Amino acid sequence: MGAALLDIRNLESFYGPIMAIRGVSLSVEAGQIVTVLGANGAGKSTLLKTISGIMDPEKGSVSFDGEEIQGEEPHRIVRRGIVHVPEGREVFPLLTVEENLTLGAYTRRDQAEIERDRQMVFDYFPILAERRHQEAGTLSGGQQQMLAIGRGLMLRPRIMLLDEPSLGLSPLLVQEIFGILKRLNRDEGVTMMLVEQNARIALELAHVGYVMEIGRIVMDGSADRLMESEDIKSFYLGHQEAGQRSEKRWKRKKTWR
Amino acid sequence: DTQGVSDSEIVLGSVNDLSGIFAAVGVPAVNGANLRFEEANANGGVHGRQLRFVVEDNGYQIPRAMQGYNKLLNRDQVFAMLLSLGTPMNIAGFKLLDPKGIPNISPLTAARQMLQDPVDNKFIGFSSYYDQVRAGVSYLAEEFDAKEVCSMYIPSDFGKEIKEGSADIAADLGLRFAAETTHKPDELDFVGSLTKLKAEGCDVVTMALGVRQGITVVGTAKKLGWTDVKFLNTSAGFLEVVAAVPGGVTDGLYAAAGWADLIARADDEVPAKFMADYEAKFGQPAGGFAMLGYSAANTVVNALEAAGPELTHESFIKGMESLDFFDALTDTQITYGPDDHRGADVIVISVVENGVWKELSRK
Amino acid sequence: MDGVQLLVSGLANGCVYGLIALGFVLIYKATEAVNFAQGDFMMLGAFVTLGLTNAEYLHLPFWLAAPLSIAIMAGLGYLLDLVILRHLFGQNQTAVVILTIALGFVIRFFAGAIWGHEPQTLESPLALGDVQLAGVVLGLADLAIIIVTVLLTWSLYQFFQRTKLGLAMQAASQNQMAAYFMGIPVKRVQGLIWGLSGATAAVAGILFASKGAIDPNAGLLGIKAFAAAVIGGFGSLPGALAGGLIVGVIEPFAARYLAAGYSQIAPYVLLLAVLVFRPHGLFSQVRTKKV
Amino acid sequence: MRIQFKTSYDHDIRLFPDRHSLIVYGALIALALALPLLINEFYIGEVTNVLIWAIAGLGLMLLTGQTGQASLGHAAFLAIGCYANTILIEQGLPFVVAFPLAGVITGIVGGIIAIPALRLHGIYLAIATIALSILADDIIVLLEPWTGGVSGKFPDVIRLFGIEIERWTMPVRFYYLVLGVTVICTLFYRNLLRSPLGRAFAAVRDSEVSATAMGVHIARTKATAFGLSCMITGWAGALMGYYAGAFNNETFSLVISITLLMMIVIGGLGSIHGAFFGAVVVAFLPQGLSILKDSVLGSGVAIPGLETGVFGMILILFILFEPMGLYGRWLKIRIWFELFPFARKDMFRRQKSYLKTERLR
Amino acid sequence: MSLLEIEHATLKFGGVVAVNDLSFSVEEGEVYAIVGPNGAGKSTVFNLISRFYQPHSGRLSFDGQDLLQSKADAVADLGIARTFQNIELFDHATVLQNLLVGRHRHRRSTLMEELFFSPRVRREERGHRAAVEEVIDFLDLQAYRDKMIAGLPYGVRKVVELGRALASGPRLLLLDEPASGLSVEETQDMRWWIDDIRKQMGITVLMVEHDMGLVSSVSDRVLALADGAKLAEGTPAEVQANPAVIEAYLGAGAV
Ligand SMILES: Nc1ncnc2c1ncn2[C@@H]1O[C@H](COP(=O)(O)OP(=O)(O)OP(=O)(O)O)[C@@H](O)[C@H]1O
Ligand SMILES: Nc1ncnc2c1ncn2[C@@H]1O[C@H](COP(=O)(O)OP(=O)(O)OP(=O)(O)O)[C@@H](O)[C@H]1O
Ligand SMILES: [Mg+2]
Ligand SMILES: [Mg+2]
Repeated sequence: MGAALLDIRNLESFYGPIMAIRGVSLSVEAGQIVTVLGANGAGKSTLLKTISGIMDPEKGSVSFDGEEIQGEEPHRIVRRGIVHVPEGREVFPLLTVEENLTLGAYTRRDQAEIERDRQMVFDYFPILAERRHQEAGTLSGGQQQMLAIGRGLMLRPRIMLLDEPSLGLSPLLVQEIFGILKRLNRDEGVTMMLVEQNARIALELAHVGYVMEIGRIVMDGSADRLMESEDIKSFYLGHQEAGQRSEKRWKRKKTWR
Repeated sequence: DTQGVSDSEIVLGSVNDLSGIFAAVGVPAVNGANLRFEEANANGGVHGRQLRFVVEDNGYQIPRAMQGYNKLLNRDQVFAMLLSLGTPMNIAGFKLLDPKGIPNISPLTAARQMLQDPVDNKFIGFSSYYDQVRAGVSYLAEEFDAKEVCSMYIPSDFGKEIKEGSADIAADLGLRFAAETTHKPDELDFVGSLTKLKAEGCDVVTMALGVRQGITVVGTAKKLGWTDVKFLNTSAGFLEVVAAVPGGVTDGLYAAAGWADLIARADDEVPAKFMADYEAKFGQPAGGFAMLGYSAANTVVNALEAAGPELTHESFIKGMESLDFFDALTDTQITYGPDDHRGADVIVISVVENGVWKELSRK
Repeated sequence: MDGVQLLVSGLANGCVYGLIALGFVLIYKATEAVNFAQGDFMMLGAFVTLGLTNAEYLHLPFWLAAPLSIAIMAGLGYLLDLVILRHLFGQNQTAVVILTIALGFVIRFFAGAIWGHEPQTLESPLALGDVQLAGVVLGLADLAIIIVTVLLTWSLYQFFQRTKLGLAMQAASQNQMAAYFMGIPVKRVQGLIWGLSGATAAVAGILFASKGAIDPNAGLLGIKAFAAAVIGGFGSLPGALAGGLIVGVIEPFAARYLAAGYSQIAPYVLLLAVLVFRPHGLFSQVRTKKV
Repeated sequence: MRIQFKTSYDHDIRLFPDRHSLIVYGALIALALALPLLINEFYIGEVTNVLIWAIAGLGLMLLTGQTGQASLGHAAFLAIGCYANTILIEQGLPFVVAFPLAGVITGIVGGIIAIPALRLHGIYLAIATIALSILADDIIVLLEPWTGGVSGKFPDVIRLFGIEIERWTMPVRFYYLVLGVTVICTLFYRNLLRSPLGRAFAAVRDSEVSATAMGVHIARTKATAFGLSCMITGWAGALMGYYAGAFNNETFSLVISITLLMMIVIGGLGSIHGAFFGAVVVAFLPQGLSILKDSVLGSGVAIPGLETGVFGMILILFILFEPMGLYGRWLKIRIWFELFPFARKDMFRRQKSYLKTERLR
Repeated sequence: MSLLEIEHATLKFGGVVAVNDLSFSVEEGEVYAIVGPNGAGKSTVFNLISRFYQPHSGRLSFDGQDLLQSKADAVADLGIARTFQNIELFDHATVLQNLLVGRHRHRRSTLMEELFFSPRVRREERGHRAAVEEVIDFLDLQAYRDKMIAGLPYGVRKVVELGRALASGPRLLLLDEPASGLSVEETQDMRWWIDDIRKQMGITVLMVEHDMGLVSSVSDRVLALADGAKLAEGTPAEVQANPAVIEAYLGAGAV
C-alpha cells in the first residue's frame, strides 16, 4: 500500500465542556476506502467535522499529504482536495439544483471539465437534471441527498469524507451510489472515508474499517477481517434471531453512558 | 443651609441634549456657559465661591432626562438649574424643582409653559416662540401686505406653539390662516407640502422644522419657482449655518428671535472678544447658541452677585428680580422684576442677505 | 402639471431611500444580518466626502474626493467586518442587530466630534443647478441620484445573478457550513459584502448631501429606507428599489392631498398595509419549509 | 458541585428547584426590602428606575426570548399602559383598579394588533413594530382630547389603600410599589414557563411546523404571547409615567424601543435573569458613566455625545465578548465555581458555529 | 369503515405531480407501510394528512370525519401524531420539555390559571409528567431527560421525536422514515417499539420506510408508490415480489 494520505494522531474534540472525541488515531492511505462504524453518538460525525475544519480540535494533529492541517479554515482544507459530504443533506435551500451544483465546483476554474462533471452528475441522478431549475429546499429528502452527493463530486476531490451517504435513499439508489463510489475509487483513485450505519454495505465497499465507541477507536482491521468478527456481526450486522428479543431487551445497551 | 451652596462652591446643573437631535443647540450653549463660569471663577468666583456647572446629557429622551434630574438634585445637590433643553423635559423637571424651590433659569426652549405656575422659581431669557412668530408675521404683513398665513411644523410642542401663534396673529390682524402641513424629523423632501401651500396661495409660511429641513424647504421653494412667498423662522432656526448655506439658497429667509445675530456684529467689541475667546477655547467658531449660553450664565453670575454673600434660594430670586442691564453680547436689554421673569423682551426680526443675517426691525 | 412634478420629485426621492435600502439588502442577502447602522454609514460617507472636498477642510477637487471617500468607506466596511463582526460569526443575528445599533451610536458620536453637530453643506457640483423639462423642475442632484440608483441596482442584481462570487454570497447566507464545504471563504466573502455596502453608503451619502445639508443625525433616514427595503421584500435588490420608489412617491402625494397631522404618517401606514397583505413584502424572499 | 436528587415530579414543577435557590432568592428579596435602609435617595431612585426597566424587559423578553418574535415597537405599549392608567385614574377609578386594568387594556390592544402581525417573522415583524412605534407618536397627537396631545399629561399622586405614593417626594414608597409589581410580574413569567403555554411559546419559537403538528395553534399562541408581553410592558409604562412625572407624545420614542431590545439581548435572551441583568446595564450604565466622567474629567466638562458614544462602545464590547448575554456569562462563572478545581481552562472556548437561513418557515 | 381513508387525492407543485389520484385506506390497529423511490410522494401524503398541504382534489377522512374540514393544528386533536423525515424538534429545549409539548392537545387549563399556577394546573402538570415518564420508560430515554436537543446524536433525536408523538396519546401515528440513520441495533429496537405500540398501546401506525427488513417484519400491509400513484399494494411479501416494485424501487440485488 502507498503512504498515508490522511494521518490522524491523538485527536480530541469538544463541544463546550463535552468531550466528543477522546484521542483518536487513524490513517487513510491513498486510494483506500476506509469506513468508520459506530453506534449513535460515538463521535463519527465529529471526527469528520474535525478533519474538514468545521470544528477545531483541542489536541492532536491531522496531517494531509504530510502537512498538518488541523485548525485551518475549512475553505483552505477544501482547496487541498478534501471534500466533506455532510450528514443530513446540507443543501442551499433557496438556490436551484443547478446553482447548487455550480457551487460544488466553486474552487475550480476549468470550465469545460466542470461542464463535463455536471453532465456526469446528471447521468448518475437523472432526476436532478429533470429538476435542475427547482429550488433545492423543495426537493424530497432523498433527492436532496442525491444533490449533496452530486455536489460533492463536482469538487473533484482527492479524498471524500462521506457521512451517511445512504441516509433516506431507496434501496435501489443505495446500490447505485455505492456502485458509483466503487467506480470512482477504482477508476479515478479517489480516496474515501465513509461513515455508515449500514455496516454491511460499508464493509463490502471498504478496504479497511474502524469501530468507534464513545469517542474512541475500539477496533480496527481490514474490512474482511471485521466482517468475520463476532462482535461486529452481532452489533453492526444484525445477526440475531428474532427469538433473542427478550434477552436483547436487557443487554441492549452494550455501553453504559 | 441651602443645597448646592457651600462656603467655597455653588453647584449649578443642566439637563441638556449633547447627543440627540438637538445636540446642535445644547452643545454650544453649554460651552458658552462654561466659558462665562470660567471667567467668573478665574476672577475669584462670586462672593468667594467657585461656580461648578454639572451637565447631564438627556439625548432628548424623557427617561434619560429624569435620571439626569435624579442625579443633579439628589446626588450633586445643585443650587439651580440652567439652560435645560427640551419642553417636555423641562416640564417634567418642574415636578421636582418646584417642591424644593430650585430655580430654573433660561431653559433652552421658548415654549410658553416655561413660565407656568408656580412662577417664582422660573426665569426665562427671552420671548416665547409664540410671541416671536406673532411679531414676525405682523412685520411681514405690514411690510409686504401679506394676506394668507400658513404653517409647516413638526407635530410637537414646539410646532404647536408656532402653529398657534401663526393662527392667532392671523385672526388678530384679520388675515387668513390658509393652510398647514406637518412633518417628521426624518423627512427630506418638501415638494408635496410646498405644492399644497402654493396652491393655497400662502404669502407667509411660518416654520417649525429641524434646522436641516428648514434649509431644504427654502431651497425647494426656489427650485419650484415659488418666489413670492416669505418663509419665517423663529429663534429655533436663527442660526449662522442657515444663513451661510452656499449658493445663497436661504437668501430671503426671515427669522424672528429674542436676540440679535452674532456674526453680523462680529466687528463690535464685545461680540468680537467673545468669538475670539470661544474659538480659542473650543476650537470651533461661536454661534448664536453659544452666545445664548454665555449670556444666560452671565445673567446667573450677575444675579449671584446681587444676591449677596448670604446665598439662599430666596436671596437668589431677589437677586434675579433686581437685574436690569444691557447685555452687549446679545444686544438686548435684560430686565427682571417681581412680576417679570422674562429677561430680554425684545424680538429681533432679521433676514438672510449674502450669507448673513441682517437685522430689519425690533419689537 | 402638479401631479407630474410630484411624481418626478417623488421618484428622485425614492431613489435615495432605494440607495440606502440597497445597502441593507446587500448585507442581508449575503449574511442574513441586518445592519441598523446603514443610515449612519451613509451619513459618515457624506461627511467623509465633505471633509475631503469642502473649503474649510482638505479642499480636494470633488471628482477626486468622491471616489476617494467611496474607497475609504469600502475599506471601513471591510475593516468593521474584520475587526468586529467576524468575532460574532455563527452567532445569533440579533446580536449583530444590537451591535450595529450600538455602532450607530459610536459613528454619530465620532461624526459629531469631528464635524460638529450643526448642519453643513457639501460643496458639490451636483448641488447647484436644476434641470427644467416641460414645466417640471428637477435638481441636478436628483437627476444624478436617479441615474446612479438605477445603474447600481441593475449592476448589483447582475452581480448576484450572474457571477460565481454573487452566487457564493447567497450560498453563504443560506448555509454557512455548507458554503465552507464548497470551499467558499465565507468570512472573507462577508467582509467583501460589508465593504461593498460601505461603498454603496458612500455613494448614497454623496448624493444625499448634494441635495441638502447634513448633520450627524441625518442617518435617521435609515429607518425609512429600512421600511422601503421591507416593502420590497427584504433581500431583493429590485425590491429595494421598488420599495424606495413607493415610499418616495407616496410622500409628496400625501403631503399634497392629505390633511395636516395625517400626511407624515402615510409611509408607515402604507408599510403596515403592505405587510398585512403581503407579509413578506412585494418580492417575497421567504419560503415555507418543506418537511 | 451541587447535585440535586429529585424525588418526585413536583421537583420540576416547584417555583424554586431546590433549597439552595430558595435561600438565594429569599435573601435577594430580603435585601430588596431592606435596601432603603442601606442607600440614599439618589440610589433608591436609580434602583427604582432599574426595576421599571426590568419589568419592561420582562415584557419584551416574554415575546422575544420565549417566542422568538423581536419587537422594536414596545415603546408604543409603554405609552398605551401609561396613558391608559392616567386616563382611568382621571376618570375616577382608584389606583388598585386602574393600574391592573391599564395592563390588561394594553394586553388586549397588543393582542389585537398582533393578529395581522402574526404572519410576520423576524425583521418583518421588527419593522412593522418600528412603524407602530413611530405611529404611536402621531396617534397620541391626533387623539389630543384624551391624551393631551403634545402638552402631555401629569400623573396624579398615587393613592393606594389610603397611602399616598409619589416618586419624587416619597421615593421609598414608590420604590416599594415598583418592587411589588416587579415581583408579581416575575411570578407570572415564572408560572408561564412551567405551564403548558410557556412550552407552547418555546415550541413556536423553535419549529412552527412541528408545533402545529402537536396541536399548537400558532396564531393564537403568538397573539397570546404578544398580549401578555404587552400587558407587562403596559404596567412598566404606567410606572415609567409616574417615574417621569410628566409625559407626552415624545416620551415613548423609538429610541426607547431600541433600548429595550438591546437590554434583553445584552442581558441574555430567554431568561428572567436576563431582563434584570440587562436593565442594570441599560438603566444604570449611562448614569454610571456620567458619574465616572464627573470624577475623571470634572463635572464642568461637556463633551458632546460622549456618554452615548461610550455607551455604544461598551455595548459593542458586551456583545463581542458575550453574544449570549450576561446571563450566559453568569452561568459560565457559576459552572466554573461548581466544578472547581476541575474546570478546564478552555472549557468555554467557543466551538465554531454556523448559521442557516431563517428565510424558511 | 377504515380509520383513515384517502380517496383520489391529487396534489401538484407547478408541473410536478407529487400525488396522483391516490386512494388507500388504513384499518384500525394495523401497521401500514408506504414505500417507493425517492420523490415518489410519500412525505407529501403525510403532509396531506397533517393538513400542511391542501389537495387539489380528492377526499381524506379520519374515523369517518372529513379531514379536510380540520386545520393543521386541529389534526392533533383528532388523535393523529407524526414524526418528520428530517427531524423537527424544539432544539432549544430539553428532551423532557419536547415530550411535554406532545401533551399540548390535552391542555385544559386557562391562561388565568396558568398565570397564577392554580392547583389545577399543578395537578394537570403532574398528569402530563406521569404520561411522559411512561413514554420515557418505554423508549429508554431516561439518560437524556434533561439534555438539550441541540447536543444529541442523530439517532437519539429520532427516538425523541417518536416519543413526542407518542406522548400525545394518538390513535394514528405517522412515522416518516423512523429507521433512517439508525444502526442495525437501533433499527431492531425500533422494530420492537413499533410492535409494542401497535399491540400494547393499540395505536394504528402508518409509516414510510426504506429499510425493507423493518417494513416486512412489522407491517401488515404495504403500499408501493411511484410518481405519486399506486404501484402495488398487499402484504410485504407480495409487494416485494412485484416486478414493477423491484424495477422501480428495490433494484435487482435486493431480491
Ligand atoms: N452541537 C453539539 N453540542 C453538544 N454536544 C454535541 C453536539 N453535537 C454532538 N454532540 C455530542 O457529541 C457526541 C458525538 O456526536 P456525533 O454527532 O459525532 O456522533 P455520531 O457518531 O456521528 O452519531 P450519529 O450516528 O447519530 O450521527 C454525541 O454524544 C453528542 O451528544
Ligand atoms: N414545495 C414543493 N415544491 C415543488 N416540488 C415539491 C415540493 N414538495 C415536494 N415536491 C416534489 O414532490 C415530489 C414528492 O416529494 P416527497 O417529499 O413526497 O417525496 P418522498 O416520496 O417523501 O421522497 P423521499 O423518499 O426522498 O423522502 C418530489 O419530486 C419533490 O421534488
Ligand atoms: Mg453522525
Ligand atoms: Mg420523504
